[in-house]
Amino acid sequence: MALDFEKPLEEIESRIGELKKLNEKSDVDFDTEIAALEKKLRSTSKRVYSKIGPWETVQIARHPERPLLRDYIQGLCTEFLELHGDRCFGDDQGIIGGFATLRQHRVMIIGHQKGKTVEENIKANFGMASPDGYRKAMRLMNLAAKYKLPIVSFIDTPGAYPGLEAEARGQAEAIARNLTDMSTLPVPVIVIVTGEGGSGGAIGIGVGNVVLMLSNSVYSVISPEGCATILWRDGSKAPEAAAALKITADDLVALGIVDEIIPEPVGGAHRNMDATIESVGDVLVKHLRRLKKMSAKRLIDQRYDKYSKIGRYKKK
Amino acid sequence: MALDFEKPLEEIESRIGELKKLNEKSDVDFDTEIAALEKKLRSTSKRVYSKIGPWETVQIARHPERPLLRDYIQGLCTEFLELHGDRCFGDDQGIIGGFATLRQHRVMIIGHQKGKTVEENIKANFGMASPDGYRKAMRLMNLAAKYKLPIVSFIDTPGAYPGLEAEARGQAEAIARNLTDMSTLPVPVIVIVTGEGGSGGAIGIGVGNVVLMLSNSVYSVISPEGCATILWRDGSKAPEAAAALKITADDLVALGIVDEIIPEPVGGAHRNMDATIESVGDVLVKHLRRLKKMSAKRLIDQRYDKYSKIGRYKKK
Amino acid sequence: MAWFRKSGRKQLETSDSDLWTICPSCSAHIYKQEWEAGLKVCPKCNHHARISSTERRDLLIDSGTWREYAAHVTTSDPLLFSDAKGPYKEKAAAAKTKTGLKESVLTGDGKIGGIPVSMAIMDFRFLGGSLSSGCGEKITLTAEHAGRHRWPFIILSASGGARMHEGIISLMQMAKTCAAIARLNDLGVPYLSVLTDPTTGGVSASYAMLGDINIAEPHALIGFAGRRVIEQTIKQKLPDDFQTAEYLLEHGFIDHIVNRKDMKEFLHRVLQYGKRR
Amino acid sequence: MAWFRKSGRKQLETSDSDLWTICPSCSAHIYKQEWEAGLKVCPKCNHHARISSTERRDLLIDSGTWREYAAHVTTSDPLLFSDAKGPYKEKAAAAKTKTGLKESVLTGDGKIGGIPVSMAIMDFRFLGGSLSSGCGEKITLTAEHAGRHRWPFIILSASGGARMHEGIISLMQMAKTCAAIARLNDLGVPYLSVLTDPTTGGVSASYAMLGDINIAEPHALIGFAGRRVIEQTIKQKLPDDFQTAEYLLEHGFIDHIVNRKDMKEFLHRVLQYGKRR
Ligand SMILES: [Zn+2]
Ligand SMILES: [Zn+2]
Repeated sequence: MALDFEKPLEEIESRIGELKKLNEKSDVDFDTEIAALEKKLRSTSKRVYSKIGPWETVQIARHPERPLLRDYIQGLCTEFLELHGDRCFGDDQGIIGGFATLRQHRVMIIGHQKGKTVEENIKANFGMASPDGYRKAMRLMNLAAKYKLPIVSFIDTPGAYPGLEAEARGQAEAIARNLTDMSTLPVPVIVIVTGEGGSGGAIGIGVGNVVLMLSNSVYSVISPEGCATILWRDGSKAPEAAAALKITADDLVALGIVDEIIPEPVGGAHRNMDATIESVGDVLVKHLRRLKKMSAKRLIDQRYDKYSKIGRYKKK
Repeated sequence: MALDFEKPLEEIESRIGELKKLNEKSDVDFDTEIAALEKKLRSTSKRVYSKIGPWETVQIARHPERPLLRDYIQGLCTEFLELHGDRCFGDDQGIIGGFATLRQHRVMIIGHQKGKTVEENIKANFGMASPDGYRKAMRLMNLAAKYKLPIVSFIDTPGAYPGLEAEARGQAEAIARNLTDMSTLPVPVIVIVTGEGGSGGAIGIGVGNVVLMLSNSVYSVISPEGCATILWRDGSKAPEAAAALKITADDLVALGIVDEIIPEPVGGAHRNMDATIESVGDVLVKHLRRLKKMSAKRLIDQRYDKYSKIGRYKKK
Repeated sequence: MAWFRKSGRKQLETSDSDLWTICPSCSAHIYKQEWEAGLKVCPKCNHHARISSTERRDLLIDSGTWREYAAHVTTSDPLLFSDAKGPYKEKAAAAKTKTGLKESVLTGDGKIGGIPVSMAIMDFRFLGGSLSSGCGEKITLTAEHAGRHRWPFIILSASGGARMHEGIISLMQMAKTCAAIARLNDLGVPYLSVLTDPTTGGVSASYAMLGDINIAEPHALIGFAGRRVIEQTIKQKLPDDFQTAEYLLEHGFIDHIVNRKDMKEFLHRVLQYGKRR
Repeated sequence: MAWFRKSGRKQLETSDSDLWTICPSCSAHIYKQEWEAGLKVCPKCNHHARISSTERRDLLIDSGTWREYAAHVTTSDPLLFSDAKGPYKEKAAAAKTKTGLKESVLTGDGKIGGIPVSMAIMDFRFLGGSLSSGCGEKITLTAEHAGRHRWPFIILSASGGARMHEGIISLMQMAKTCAAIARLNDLGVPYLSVLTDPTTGGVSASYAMLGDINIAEPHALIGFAGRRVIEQTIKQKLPDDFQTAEYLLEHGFIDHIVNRKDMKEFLHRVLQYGKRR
């Protein structure tokens, strides 16, 4: 699936594909033409992707073929032992979690689960978690604390699920509780935004010692569409809102929210999933190694300081 | 309302009542007859109540006019500030709780709530609590721990509510969690069985440093009716089961479960509510004074020892 | 009491006469004098109208004991944000001029019936009581201040949620303030939350929901997601009492609904139980 | 493996021939040899039949590493209880003779794939696996033993609930065992709960529900109140899957449903994550 701004690339790609097919079937040799087109593809790619704006980044971050939590788990973990239930009401599928062995490191992984098929998406509510999901996540994080396991939290959600039942069972309370309890976890917490970091639904599992972002992911207080509807009174002004909200990885590093950007292949993570996952693994392991050396007290203090510095007011 | 075995007393009482009415209306003086009957009432009372068995005690413990939690609160507390909600699902009325000032002592009171009217009983599910009730109780006990307030837990329940919803939302988990978390509370916990101590529904808020019982209350692993149905295959053998199960206050002191019995007026607590409530207050204050002097660590250790001793196996 | 004299100016804007106030809930006509004397609570339907942070302070804090804290903190513009109506900076400046406030929360300490407390009072007039970097900073600094002194901390919330003009920085204030609350819990310092109309979005999903005791004013709107968003998502009409204080009480998230006139006494009663022992 | 040879005797009682076993769930006729080789799990419907504590031990514990603990503890008769069928003492004696066990739980320590663990395995054959003073004592002593050695503690439950013949003493075992589990939590010692068919009443409402991880065998009956009691109370028919392992998984109380043949490997995998660091 090509995004709007990727149309020029798609055209070149389809012509290369046609020529390759011809190459096989006919006697005529199109190798020169193919080589030329491939060169053109590279230069056009560079041009197209070098000037993509925040709104295009949003499109990439939401790309249906973008790697999801289960892709990262499959690519990075020799073992994933999923754990279920909030011990109170249910087993939400908007957030999943469990023990994992990530390149030799035993960790607790939690994260939003989106789907690739309609069926998967309905089961996981399109990655929009319910209170049971946030409570399950906190249960698993408390278990990680008991077992002294580092926590890796994968964020990829449009937001917490806005439903009647979710409100009735305390969406607000569940997120608030997590923000509070995550702040005093005595183990390393690594947060990585891999796609959409949607508002309270994201931060609800997003309080970490270190916050990482994939280069084409976004993290925002409100969706660009929602912001445009409210502040521009026109949902179609989402691109303007996306720019104004400063939601890209670069912006967030500049604002002191994100500690490190994990570069994606040209065109986005979905164009080379294996390479993306490898990069994520490398960066996670680097931080795991570093954070595992820190005492519980230092981890808690460092995490507190990290957040108390955000928005620290300096007298002008 | 007179219980079956109280019928002889009821007859004498009603004749005294009639004579008193006549005394007012007519010129004839029945004072001598009344005095004689009152003497007879006293001796018959003594005789009737001195030989009541466990099954009669069950009747008294369940007497609809027996003082309930709210009577104790009203009689003993200059203030009761009810608190609501389990912060998760609801605000069960089978268990209530809140801050209370009990004869100058600031405490957290929790307890089963039965009703006196049909309406009240439906609201409180006849004192049968749901998981939300047990979770609310634990929330309040944790709050008491934060505020360093002693906890007084009033037990009076036929048992935890056996319903579809209650099972679905984790009746078993909620009780188990309370048993675990109550065992490490860093504040004094005083448990008092005022009526029926019904099985898991009772112990679910019943782990204390000291366990008290009113003299006509009962505390049992299963209702006599339930036990008779299973072991005698005949529910009408409840009196036999009641005796075999050793559920009276005297039995429980002998078994090392209960620390002190609070005597009730002749005929049961409902025959002199004020006196009963005063006695309860005196005993609670005595233990509050004693336990408030103990450190958190001593309270936790003493509570652990108390329960680990129950059923301690001695080599024969 | 000072507070209802001060607020006279505001009434002129919302009332259609100099004599009467129209209740925004039941449309009853109330003598302005009665309305003010009744603390802007409708005597007919018990609607609790929104009031300012200074009005709330004067209602709750013993006269003469208030000391503002972190008063120097004002709005920032970390994104250099601009929308269809212009720069956020100008919007913030206008809000300051209009309200005389520097941020959406008033912070300080004082006494409630003689008991020292720290307090943060959100003000819906200032950009909808939105949670911003300045607001989060003031609340965090005041919570830390309360922790150092072991004073109970009370937040009165009134907010539409995070201030989107400050983007991710405002979202992060949820984590920042909750971490400060966690420290109070570890210290055993009481923290009480009072939820007033409205308490929604990121404020409901952070400190407002986390009181040792959560107290709400009657009929206050309290919820995470907006009513319209939910109706669009689930394609159903929501019940009338949805997201009211009464609904939240029933669902286990609120300890008590307290009338405005009784709030000071209620807080004072609760504070007795949180006294250091 | 020793365990299915030992259990041959029991099969003679439940099977209607020497060659076949009839699945108690789907009534399929299974070759006895296949039934035993399949660990008493029906190859047609995956029904997991009840097995004894020694069978479970032999399935899970590395051969030659088991050491029984608290083996001296046997039944007590604190109430001098007697019912329609006679004294509890005689009933307990008969259970001992019939099963060769001294109580409803087998306790000890051993290794799982080389990892030392403490373990308590309930045995439904012994008075319905009921929780008694002896059972609670054995579990508590073994939990304390595990705590001293920092060995992970695993309980396999199979119980109809508290043993009413021991009255209040058996009820109190719920509090006693849970307090022991709380101490393991404070020490950071892993505690895993395996719920097998059936785990109900006071056992479900104490240690069985409190594992760091709760694991169940397929289709196991797990619940607090009895099905009939609930139906009488709510005057409704209950859904078919009510109180099954699958139902509890869906409602958030079980982490994993694991087939008997995979249980040892699964426990071993989990134990890797609870290793002392
Ligand atoms: Zn009105
Ligand atoms: Zn079968």
